[in-house]
Amino acid sequence: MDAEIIIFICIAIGLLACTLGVAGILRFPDVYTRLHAETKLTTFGSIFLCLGIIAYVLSQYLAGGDAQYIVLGLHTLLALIALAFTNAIGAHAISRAAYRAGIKPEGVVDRLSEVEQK
Amino acid sequence: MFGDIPFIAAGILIVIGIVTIVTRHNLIKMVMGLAVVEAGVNLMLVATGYRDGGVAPIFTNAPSTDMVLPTVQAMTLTNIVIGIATTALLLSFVMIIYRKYGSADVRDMRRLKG
Amino acid sequence: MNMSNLVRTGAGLLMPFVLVFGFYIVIHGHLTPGGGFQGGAVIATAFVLLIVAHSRETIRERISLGFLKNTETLGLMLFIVTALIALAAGIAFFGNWLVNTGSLFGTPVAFGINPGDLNTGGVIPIMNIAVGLEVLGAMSVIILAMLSVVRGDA
Amino acid sequence: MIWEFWSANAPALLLAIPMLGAFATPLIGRMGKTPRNLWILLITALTFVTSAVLAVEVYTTGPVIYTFGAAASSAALVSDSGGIPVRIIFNVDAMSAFMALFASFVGMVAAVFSFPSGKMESGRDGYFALLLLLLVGILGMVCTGDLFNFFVFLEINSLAGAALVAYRIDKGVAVEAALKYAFLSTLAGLLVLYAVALLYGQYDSLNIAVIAERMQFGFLDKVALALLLTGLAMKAGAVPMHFWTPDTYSMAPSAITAFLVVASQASLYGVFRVAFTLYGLTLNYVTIGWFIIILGVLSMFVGVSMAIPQKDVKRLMAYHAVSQTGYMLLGVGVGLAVLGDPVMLESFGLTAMEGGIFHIVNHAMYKGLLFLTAGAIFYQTGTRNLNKLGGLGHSMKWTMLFFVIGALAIAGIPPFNGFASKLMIYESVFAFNPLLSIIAMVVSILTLASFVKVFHAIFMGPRQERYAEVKEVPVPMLAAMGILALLTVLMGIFPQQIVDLVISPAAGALVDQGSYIASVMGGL
Amino acid sequence: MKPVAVTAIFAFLAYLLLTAGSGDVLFWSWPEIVAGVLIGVVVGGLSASWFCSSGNMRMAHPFRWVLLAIYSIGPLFVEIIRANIDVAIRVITGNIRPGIVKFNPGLSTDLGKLLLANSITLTPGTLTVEVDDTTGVFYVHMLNVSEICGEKEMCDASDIFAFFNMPAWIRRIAE
Amino acid sequence: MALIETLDTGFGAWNPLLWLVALVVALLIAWLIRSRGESARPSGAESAKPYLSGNDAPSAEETHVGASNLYWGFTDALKGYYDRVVPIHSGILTDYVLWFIGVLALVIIMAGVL
Amino acid sequence: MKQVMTWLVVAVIAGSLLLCGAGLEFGVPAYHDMDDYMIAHGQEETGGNNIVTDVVFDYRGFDTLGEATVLFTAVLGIGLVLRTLAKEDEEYEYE
Amino acid sequence: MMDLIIQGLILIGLLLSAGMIWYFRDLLSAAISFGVFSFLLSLEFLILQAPDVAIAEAAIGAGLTTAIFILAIRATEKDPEADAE
Amino acid sequence: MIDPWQTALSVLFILILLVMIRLFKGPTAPDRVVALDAINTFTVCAILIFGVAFQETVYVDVAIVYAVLSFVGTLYLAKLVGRDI
Repeated sequence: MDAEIIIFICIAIGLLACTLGVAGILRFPDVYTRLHAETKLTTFGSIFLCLGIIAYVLSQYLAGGDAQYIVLGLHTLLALIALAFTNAIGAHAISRAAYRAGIKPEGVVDRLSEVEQK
Repeated sequence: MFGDIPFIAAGILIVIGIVTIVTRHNLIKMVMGLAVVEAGVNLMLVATGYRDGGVAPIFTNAPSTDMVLPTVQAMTLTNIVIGIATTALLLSFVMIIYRKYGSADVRDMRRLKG
Repeated sequence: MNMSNLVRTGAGLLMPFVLVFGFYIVIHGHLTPGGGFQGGAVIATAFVLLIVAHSRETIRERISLGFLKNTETLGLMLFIVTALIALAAGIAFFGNWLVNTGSLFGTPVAFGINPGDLNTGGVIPIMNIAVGLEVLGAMSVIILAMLSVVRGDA
Repeated sequence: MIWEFWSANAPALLLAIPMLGAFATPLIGRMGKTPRNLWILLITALTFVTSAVLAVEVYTTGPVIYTFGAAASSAALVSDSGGIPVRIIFNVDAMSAFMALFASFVGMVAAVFSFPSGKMESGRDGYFALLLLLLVGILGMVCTGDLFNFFVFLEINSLAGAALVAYRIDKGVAVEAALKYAFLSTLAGLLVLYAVALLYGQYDSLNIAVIAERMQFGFLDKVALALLLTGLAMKAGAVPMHFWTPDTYSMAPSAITAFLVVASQASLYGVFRVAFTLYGLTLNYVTIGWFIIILGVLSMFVGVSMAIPQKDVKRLMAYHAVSQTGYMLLGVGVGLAVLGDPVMLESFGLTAMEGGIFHIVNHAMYKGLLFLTAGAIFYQTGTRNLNKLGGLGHSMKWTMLFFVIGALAIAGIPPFNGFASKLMIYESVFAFNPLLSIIAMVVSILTLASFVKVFHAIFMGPRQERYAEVKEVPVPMLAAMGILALLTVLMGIFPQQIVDLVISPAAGALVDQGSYIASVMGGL
Repeated sequence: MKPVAVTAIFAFLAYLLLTAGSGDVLFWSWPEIVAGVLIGVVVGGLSASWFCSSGNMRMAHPFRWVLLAIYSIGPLFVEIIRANIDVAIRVITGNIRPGIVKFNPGLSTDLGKLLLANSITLTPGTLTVEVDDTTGVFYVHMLNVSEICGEKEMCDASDIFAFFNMPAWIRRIAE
Repeated sequence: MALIETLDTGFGAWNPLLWLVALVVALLIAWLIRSRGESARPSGAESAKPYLSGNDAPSAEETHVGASNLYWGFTDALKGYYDRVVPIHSGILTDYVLWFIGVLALVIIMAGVL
Repeated sequence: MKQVMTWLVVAVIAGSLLLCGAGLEFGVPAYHDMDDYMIAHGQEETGGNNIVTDVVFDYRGFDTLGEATVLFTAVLGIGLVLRTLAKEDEEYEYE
Repeated sequence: MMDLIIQGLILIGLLLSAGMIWYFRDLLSAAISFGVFSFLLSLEFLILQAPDVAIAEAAIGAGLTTAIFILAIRATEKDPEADAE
Repeated sequence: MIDPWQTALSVLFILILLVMIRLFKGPTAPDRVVALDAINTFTVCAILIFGVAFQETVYVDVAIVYAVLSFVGTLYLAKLVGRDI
């Protein structure tokens, strides 16, 4: 029963973060801020969803003891690492490309534009 | 009625692809339409082999031996690879045509007619 | 102008992992989902990752087109020769002449739902590897050829 | 020993040999020009020999079954599967063997014709490998007894054909033709695959014989029939969908064009196979028969009338190819329209089908010959514009002779092979519907007229200054043309033997759906 | 030679991770291990020059890996949670003040820069837009630029991270 | 002559041998006529130079009748037909696809409804 | 006019394809003897746990060879089309 | 019931993204839509219990097809403003 | 008690549909790439959850393929957006 509650909480947090991320993507004014919402909140959400899965797997393994659950957990972990790693680099690549494509960020300060002008 | 939605979706996909082919004039867009048609056919193939309550036809850790039909999946696999080969070949044709003609519009591509 | 240094480093770090994963998919084709095409496409994606991250000169220096083409031809040859050996073994073309013989890839398979053993499957793993090599070569060659047009003088 | 091995595995080797040859061609091409040419000659000759072996076996002992991957290749059925085949089966009956025989022959001729490479042509290794792959596609299409396998070989056929059409990329026109061809073929192929999915979803089999046995001809089967027929007829170049044909045929290298004609005929074979064997008598054969007849008549007339004002010699010939396809469709369509009536079938239906099928091989021969002569002329003069050519009869005598033979054959002038098949079509169609026969004759006359024009424009007239340097083409080209010309004449002189020996078993195999099913499923 | 060995060992470990639970030798069966060794050698040969492109073998030390693991489940995770709560609040209220600031962490290796950039992107309302390869200056897009940071030419680490000094951690791991 | 048989179509017959003989005879006659013409032609002297209505004959290249000039009457007589058929071959890929799927729709109606 | 015909044709095809979708029954294949044979015997006949791979490489291996050939064809074709010509050779004219 | 909802949602997404491929005049946007389309198609395959096909579609649709389309788009544009039809 | 996995799956698909609004509206191409990235993340989560919901461990491989390979597509799109090719 405890395991189920933990799983439930993890999934709830994950889904909440994902929902907020979508809200951010829809609400924020320009590319860079949308990218903030996307990268952080969806990655955070997926981390917690994966944590929920790993908790489930551990509980099943401890109860049933099938070795395949270990495989499931390890592969989930690998997918999570790959996801976090690639999401971060991808966000960097998109923002850099957007800046090079000439999309100026709205905001109070833009140190990069000073450099580009030099 | 509602159970048939994958078949109907496959049909709609094919129709969307054909509409893309006949209403858009950019060659790359037409190739995309062709790829959509191919995706629709793939979906149709896979949906044909589905069995209610079946699991994937892999004995490694399957929950049961009540499995969906494997042949269509093999066929779809083959068709996916054929699809990428075709797409790549068509796009390379488009590239050369753009180089020689200076345009990727299908209406400019009519040196052969009559 | 190319991708930033960060992306390049990241691609370099990711590449062995993608390769290992691709080979895993190829070799475990008869046990888990996947097989020659899928694994070959994943491995080709590793090369595509390098191509996208690095500049044209680097790619031209460090990835050899001839090597990829040879890989492709080798894969195809291995595939068709494996199929032809069946004729020599006295069964029809594409017959599975290795299964249940006890030699390499010939361990008798456990029946029913089981995790499976890597050393089974007869000619299937060999054909998986062959198709994997072929797809890997073919996809990389396609991308490289198209890239050469883009960067030629377009 | 080796003979037994060879004949027992002929259907597999028929495909395996050219595939292996194609895969190895890029490697062998590095050794130089001569080894590569020898290699290609060896492979095509071996393929031809294999198909001949297969044909001999089929014509002497009946349909050959080859099951891929089974312990015994001739056993189609697995005992505890409920009596249906599980694996891919090659079902080679007389029609298939006949198609394979002349396809591999034309492939060999086309390869020989391509040996003298032009002054500055690059990429010949790829060219020859693709030629072999096109051969693989055609052979696979005609031999297979499995619908999905048919689709795969259809795609090989389309892609290899398109890539070969685009061989001359320098001004982009060839690539335009190739794009059109590849695009339409792929769309048609996908629709064919959709039809295969429909059939599979209903009957859970891909084997033509099994589907034919289980066929109920419900609504889905009708849609599948429409998709299959239209897609394959498009690939064969029937008229309302023939637009790609002149573009493609005129832009491809000439040897390839001669071979593409055979590739189209493989699709035509697909049309016949679907109509006769897959659906057979369950089909509402009168409607579909009339549909094929209408397609044929339209093809004949529009093709020849579009050919007359053309100025490009290969484009003109391409329109004639459309027109000749109409004859085959007409002949076999008449056979289909009377399929359900044994009396009419016996009295003229079978003759019409024999005429149509005989016309397939005749067309491959003389149209191949004509395209090869056009290629020879282009090889020497560098132009295909009829307004600029002239007076070549003085310097290219052999080419002129071969051209005359081909032109007379296509026009149906008596001692050549075109007349034999056309006569069969005229007379049997006259018994079916006189109007169709008269149209066919008019088309034949127009064909003659248009080739008189071509002959006059290219070979007649005084010797031209700008072609003073022109001389006869190299020996391999002449040899290729000579073989085809010889066959054209021989087939015209010995028509009855050929019809008795080859054509009428093929027509019989096409009509006899029951024995096709029985050859796979065992005795019914 | 050394890069190939390092890459091969890494590949072998990755393969073992993927095929865990396959048999009786601890977790692995014999064919898997043999296949793993072969794959490791092949992958090492293919990708060593890309994997160890910088040329220094500092990361080959296992201690640094342990440190990296500690870093990612310790400080990084805390920062991620904080950052997400922050961003979530801003999403709901819509109270943002974006801008691009400069930040010099003083890292020299590519790997260090990559780690830091990833950390920055995943953590507080920030996003690495550009890295100057010669000077090592990061240009960071912040969701909420504080007054002090907006005035300054070059921001500090404390302006960007809340609890931990990330550049110091990274330096300990990667340099 | 057992080899050269009569082709029997069920309605009529055709003996290739007769036709072959006829062809050879026709060729022979043609060759005879041609050889007589050759020998009668005067050679040497000024009369070898051809004149056309007293003027110099046009050069060899110009006397050749080009292909477009043949059958002009035919195409002109069928102008109405050609004006309709030739524009259909427009060279635009979209039109080709449209014709294809148009025939497909027609066949579906024919096969499905009838 | 052309527009109307286009949409009419598309409507006919769409109607027939959608009716096809309604005609087949999703999830309940009418016949399934061939695939049942494969599922029941695939493991012992070919030795692979993944029946799809068994089908791809054993039961329908020839399709796979054909498919690899398609890929090879495409690569050859792309190489042929994108090859760089030494010169703009072969005087090629078309009016 | 739940299965049906899940499947319906995915198919709606699939059709929407296919419609976007048709709708967008801008080629780059269409290519992005094609990526989304490919993802969702792969998910649908997974729901239909075809993991092999899903991996193939993922490997080819997500990486290679996008790359090929992007290269073709790049090769057929003169200047950034000439994307549109 | 409702099954948490299937509920999570449904919510994720609804989120995917919502993100497609941004895909449709996005004024510039980078916006659409952002939407693509988000959809990709959700898809990976959905596949992972599938594996658990249907008790099939083999599905997780698909997720890894996805997570790695969609990165390549994103990089290509970024490269075209930034005119780097």
